[in-house]
Amino acid sequence: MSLLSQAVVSGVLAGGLYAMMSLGMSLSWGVLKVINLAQFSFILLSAYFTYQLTVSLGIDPFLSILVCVPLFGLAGMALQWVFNRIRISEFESLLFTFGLFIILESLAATVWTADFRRLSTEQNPYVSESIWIGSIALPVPQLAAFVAAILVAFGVRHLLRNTHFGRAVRALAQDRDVAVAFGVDNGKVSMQLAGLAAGFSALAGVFIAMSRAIFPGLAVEWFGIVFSVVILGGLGSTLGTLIAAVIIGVVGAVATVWGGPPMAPLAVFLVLIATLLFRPEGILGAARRDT
Amino acid sequence: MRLRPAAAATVVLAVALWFVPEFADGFPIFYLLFAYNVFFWIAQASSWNLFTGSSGYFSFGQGAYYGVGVYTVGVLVAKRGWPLLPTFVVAGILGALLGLFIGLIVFRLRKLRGEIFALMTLAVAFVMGAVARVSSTIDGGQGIPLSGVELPQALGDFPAMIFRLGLIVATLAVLAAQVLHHSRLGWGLFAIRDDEAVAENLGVPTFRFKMMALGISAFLASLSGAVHSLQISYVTIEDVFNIRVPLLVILMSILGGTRHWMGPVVGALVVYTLNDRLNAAGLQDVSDLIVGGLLIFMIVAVKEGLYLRARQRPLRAAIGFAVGIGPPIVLGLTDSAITVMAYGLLGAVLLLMLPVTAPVEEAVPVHG
Amino acid sequence: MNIHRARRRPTGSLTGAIALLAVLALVLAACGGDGTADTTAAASPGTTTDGGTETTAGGTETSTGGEEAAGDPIVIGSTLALSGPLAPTAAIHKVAGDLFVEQLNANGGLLGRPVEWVVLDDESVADQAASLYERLITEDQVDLIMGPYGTGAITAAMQVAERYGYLMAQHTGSLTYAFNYGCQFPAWPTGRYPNVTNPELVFDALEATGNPPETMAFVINQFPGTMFVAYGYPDSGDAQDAQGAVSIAQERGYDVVLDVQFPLTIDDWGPIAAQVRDADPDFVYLGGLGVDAPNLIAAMDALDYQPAGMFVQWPAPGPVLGAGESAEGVLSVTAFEAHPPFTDDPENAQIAATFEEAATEAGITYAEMETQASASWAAWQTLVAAVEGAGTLDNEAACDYLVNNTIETIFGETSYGTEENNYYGDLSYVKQVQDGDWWVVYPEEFAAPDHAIEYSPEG
Amino acid sequence: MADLYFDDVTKRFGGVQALAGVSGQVEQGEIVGLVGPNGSGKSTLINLLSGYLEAEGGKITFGGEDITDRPAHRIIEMGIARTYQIPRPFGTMTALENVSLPLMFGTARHDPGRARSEAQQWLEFTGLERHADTPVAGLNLHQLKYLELARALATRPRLLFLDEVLSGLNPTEITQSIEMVRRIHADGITIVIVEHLVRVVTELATRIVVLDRGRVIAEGEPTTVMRDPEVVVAYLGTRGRHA
Repeated sequence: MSLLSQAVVSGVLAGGLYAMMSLGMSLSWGVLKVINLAQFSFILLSAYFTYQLTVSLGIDPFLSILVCVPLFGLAGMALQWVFNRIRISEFESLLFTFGLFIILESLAATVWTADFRRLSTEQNPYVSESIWIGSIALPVPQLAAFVAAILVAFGVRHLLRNTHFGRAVRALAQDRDVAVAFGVDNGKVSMQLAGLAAGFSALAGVFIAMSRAIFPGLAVEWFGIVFSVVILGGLGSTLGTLIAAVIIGVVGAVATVWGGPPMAPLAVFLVLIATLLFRPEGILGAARRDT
Repeated sequence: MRLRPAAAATVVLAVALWFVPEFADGFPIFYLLFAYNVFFWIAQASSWNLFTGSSGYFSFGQGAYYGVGVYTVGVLVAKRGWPLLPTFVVAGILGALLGLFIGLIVFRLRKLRGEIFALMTLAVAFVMGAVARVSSTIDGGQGIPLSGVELPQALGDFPAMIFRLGLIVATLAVLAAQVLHHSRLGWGLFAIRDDEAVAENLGVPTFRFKMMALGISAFLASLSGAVHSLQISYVTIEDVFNIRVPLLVILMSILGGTRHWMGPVVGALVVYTLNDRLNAAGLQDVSDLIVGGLLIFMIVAVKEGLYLRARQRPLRAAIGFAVGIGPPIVLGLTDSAITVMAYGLLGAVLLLMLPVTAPVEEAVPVHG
Repeated sequence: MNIHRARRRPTGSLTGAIALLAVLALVLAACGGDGTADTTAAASPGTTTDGGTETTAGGTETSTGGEEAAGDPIVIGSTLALSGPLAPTAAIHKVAGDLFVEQLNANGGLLGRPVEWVVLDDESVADQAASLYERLITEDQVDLIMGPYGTGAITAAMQVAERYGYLMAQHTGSLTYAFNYGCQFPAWPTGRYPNVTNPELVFDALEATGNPPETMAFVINQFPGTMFVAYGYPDSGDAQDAQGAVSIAQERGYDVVLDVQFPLTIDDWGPIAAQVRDADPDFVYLGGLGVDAPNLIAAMDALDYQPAGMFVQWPAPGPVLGAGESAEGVLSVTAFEAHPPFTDDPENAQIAATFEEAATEAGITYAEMETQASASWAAWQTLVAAVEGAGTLDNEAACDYLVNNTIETIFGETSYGTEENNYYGDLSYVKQVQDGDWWVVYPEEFAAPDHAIEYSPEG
Repeated sequence: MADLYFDDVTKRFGGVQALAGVSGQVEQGEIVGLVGPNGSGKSTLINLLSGYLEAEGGKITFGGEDITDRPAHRIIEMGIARTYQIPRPFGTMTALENVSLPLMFGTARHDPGRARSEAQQWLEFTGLERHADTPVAGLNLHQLKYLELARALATRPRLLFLDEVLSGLNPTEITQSIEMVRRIHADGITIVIVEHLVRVVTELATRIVVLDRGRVIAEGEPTTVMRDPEVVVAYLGTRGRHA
């Protein structure tokens, strides 16, 4: 029993990390209509930056958030500026950012070599630390990611529901042309949103660096989990993304305990297919509107 | 349906190529392997485009069909000792069945379109890998060495054999694409792509047509995967069910142009050739930058695809090719025909990427 | 895509960038045009007229030691996983290869001629490796080849090598049952049945403490090599292949309290750690590689759980040490460590030292010479010994020489040419993390000075 | 004998009852004007009768055959065609290709080559022959509406639904279009026309059906129907609502 409950908890927390990794992709795809594989590169590079800052400056890995998030936020905005400029279509964006993904991965390999990079326990004590609730352990990095994911998800939800910016974004999400016709500044709004999305990915990168070893080839391993979360959560729905990520984390964890780890991906993907069949627009229903 | 010039040309070319291995002493055997790989990607890209390009249903599922093909050979031939050639057909059929099954669900049970359909196919590809991982009858993580597989001697030694197998599959795929392009099926699909509801209302049996196209596409993809298993020679889940195949196939089709059957062919030739030469050009750390960069610029600059662009600007393409092959010939780097061709293609591509000034409406009608 | 919109897009501003890219691309392609990829060649392939003295002496040191190699370079082709999931470990083989070729050329080269190593990137994908070897042999027509890294790539490359009768020395191919090509020479001394000998060695080590574990947990990565060692490969039809760590443990009377496999790429170690804690074994046998060990350790730490003992099959050594305190006492197997008795032979000591420099320079986090690097080195020594021994670049002759002679490698006397796919015996040793570094601790005669295996079920 | 006959057909979208049990029939050779305020269910009715949408309840027969549950692509074979209020041409095709498409399906089932040559005559009929090879993006609204007609006529219908063929056209274009409708009718094709411009309908139609909020509120000879108080209320009322 303690096994199952611990597994479920760690699944929930893992879900937090998945959510953090997926929010950028979901917003970008759902609202901006940009299937932005570069989000994966942002996560990876942000993780490397975190590693580098921690090692060379000896700072607390958490502090690198202050550098990475704004930095990649700007990168995201710049990229969106280009997309707006060339009026890129949804699937062209997939290929464009795939090219970018290749480039950034090889850059990472040039700078940090293909070798594993992992913060040692002295540099990153959090990796083995936990907060205890009774007999249940909450590992710090995952917990941090989970909390961050909740804050971001609800923060964005609030932003989109109660601010002018949010109304503009929702307008764009529903029908860009109409929104523009009604005077929404597509360029400005989309760049702001892209900046947010990239910032979220950067945040995820920090937590990745704190919880595991990184290497350039790692990014492509995230495709499966992130796309699953994005699909399950419904494109563009932040809250949906969070819930979906938790579901996936828990399903994976329970499947791991009951059927063995290889069962985890199978279980997750079956849940995914079921969702697509019976809630094609994602668990929260009309995702676009729900954003 | 009468044999059109294009189809006739394809058949003639294929028959001619069939005998190329006979003269293998005249050139490095690698040319056969290189050609095989081009055939492989032509078959994959064409089969993807056969469905997606015509119907507009964007599919990430290529990896699933390809994987079914590879693993059919792995399981039935390497593990169960089935004869190779018949198994190829079985692989194709299994792939088609998977495609039809997916179609049945997404087109009949649920009417999924656009992104949801794309995501669905992506999910299916994931599931196939996950299934192979848990089932030890398929893989179970051990991987399958194909070293022991009995190869048919009739087609010649390995390079000749795989060259010919690849040639057959690629020819089938291209012919299928051509026939479709000029058939009622093709037109029905084009109509579906433009406005499915109106098409249905004008008498297009949309469900049946989508299923037919999906079935054919999946059959070819799986068949080509089955042949490719011989090239892999050691089948693992990571190698087979990864995102690489679907992404490359989409890339090739869109770069070449999804609107004409020649698009995927051109795309496959260009992307594979440049990738092969650049990646093997040493300085690995920058070659990726170039591959990625070219990709980005091509997406931005040649939206309608290289083939249609080349058809509007044949002169540009020719000049680009000529300029491209210039340097190596001057520098005497002619020891590899492939390298020279790569320069040519690169030159042509780069020149075609320059902005078009004259109105594109002049474009010869895409279909017909 | 709407053709008519396409043309109105402002692409003009991109022209400059494209043109620039064009130039760059052409230049680069030119580099690759004549097939000279990333190569390590003699400083100046002797412009001096053929001064190199031919040699037919066996052994690794060329009899022309010190003399400047001259004549046309001998081209050795290979691929490595310079990108993709296998790249972290392949990087070590790149360093080793570069260093070896550099030294070889400094010592008179091969057959008195300078050596040029052409290494291409197979992107960790098997079919890429296949076509690249095909290219190296039939288009670039390299004189010799060296094996790649990664089971898939090695298997694929071996088929090509066999097709053209090329001798293939390879570093770390572990599908011992599948590699039946007579001219493949596995430098890594795992023996034909690592699935038997490896576990036996580890369990012997544990029993040597006089206080062996009673309960064991097996956590196995679904990677062909680790699966083979853990469960064997029954399909091969060879009885011994059917055994594996798990079955052997049971024969020895250990109580297997947990036996789980996990996918090569895994995102959440929590549940597995929870399972291990739940089973609370005396000893954890992690059939893992790369960073599986530190990841599992961290996950177990987070649950405040440290097993009494833990073994990991083929870890990346650096990250394990990175786990600090919790990594203390972790066991693994190795073929070479940069400490006595392995470095008693001055030449080996020299190699280990120079490798460490080179690796540090290349940015490898754990620069000390160990299994991967030494296997790589031995493979190169094997290739050179074969050619020098046969006195010709003829692959067939070189292959025969290796089959019929004993050569000297960093692992000592080595006689391939066995009935067992040229696997010449398991020279693995048990190493352990003690005081923040790896030390060989078993068997005694190979243990580092004043180091012995430390283990007790009480932890 | 009633050619098209529909009894108590219903349709709802989400909560909205678009059609609450509508019955009626269309005789051979009629021009039926279908009028009513916005959202009264005119287009929905056409969508059901032309097989574009499936009815939830009720029965539809054509030439005595029950076509209620017949898949849309089989309705065309029965000789029922329609145009769309907002033209919906196949965007990546030329005008000619648009018209040749239906000729490859339905009753004709020509191969693409034959279809093209036959499509040409319909372009001529609608005066679009000069635009045969123009991608539809190059056509103006008036031409697009004619293209809709050509595409529908190419299916050789016995019954043709015209959904606001006149909306958005200028007076001259409207006159031409009315002329066109008359010619089509003269060729013996029964016509059901949905139109906002009451003047035009009363002038064209042989009979008028008035819908309001998913119900038939009046039916009969044009001039009388348009004087029916309920109709007037419905119209004025709606105008009020819309003002």
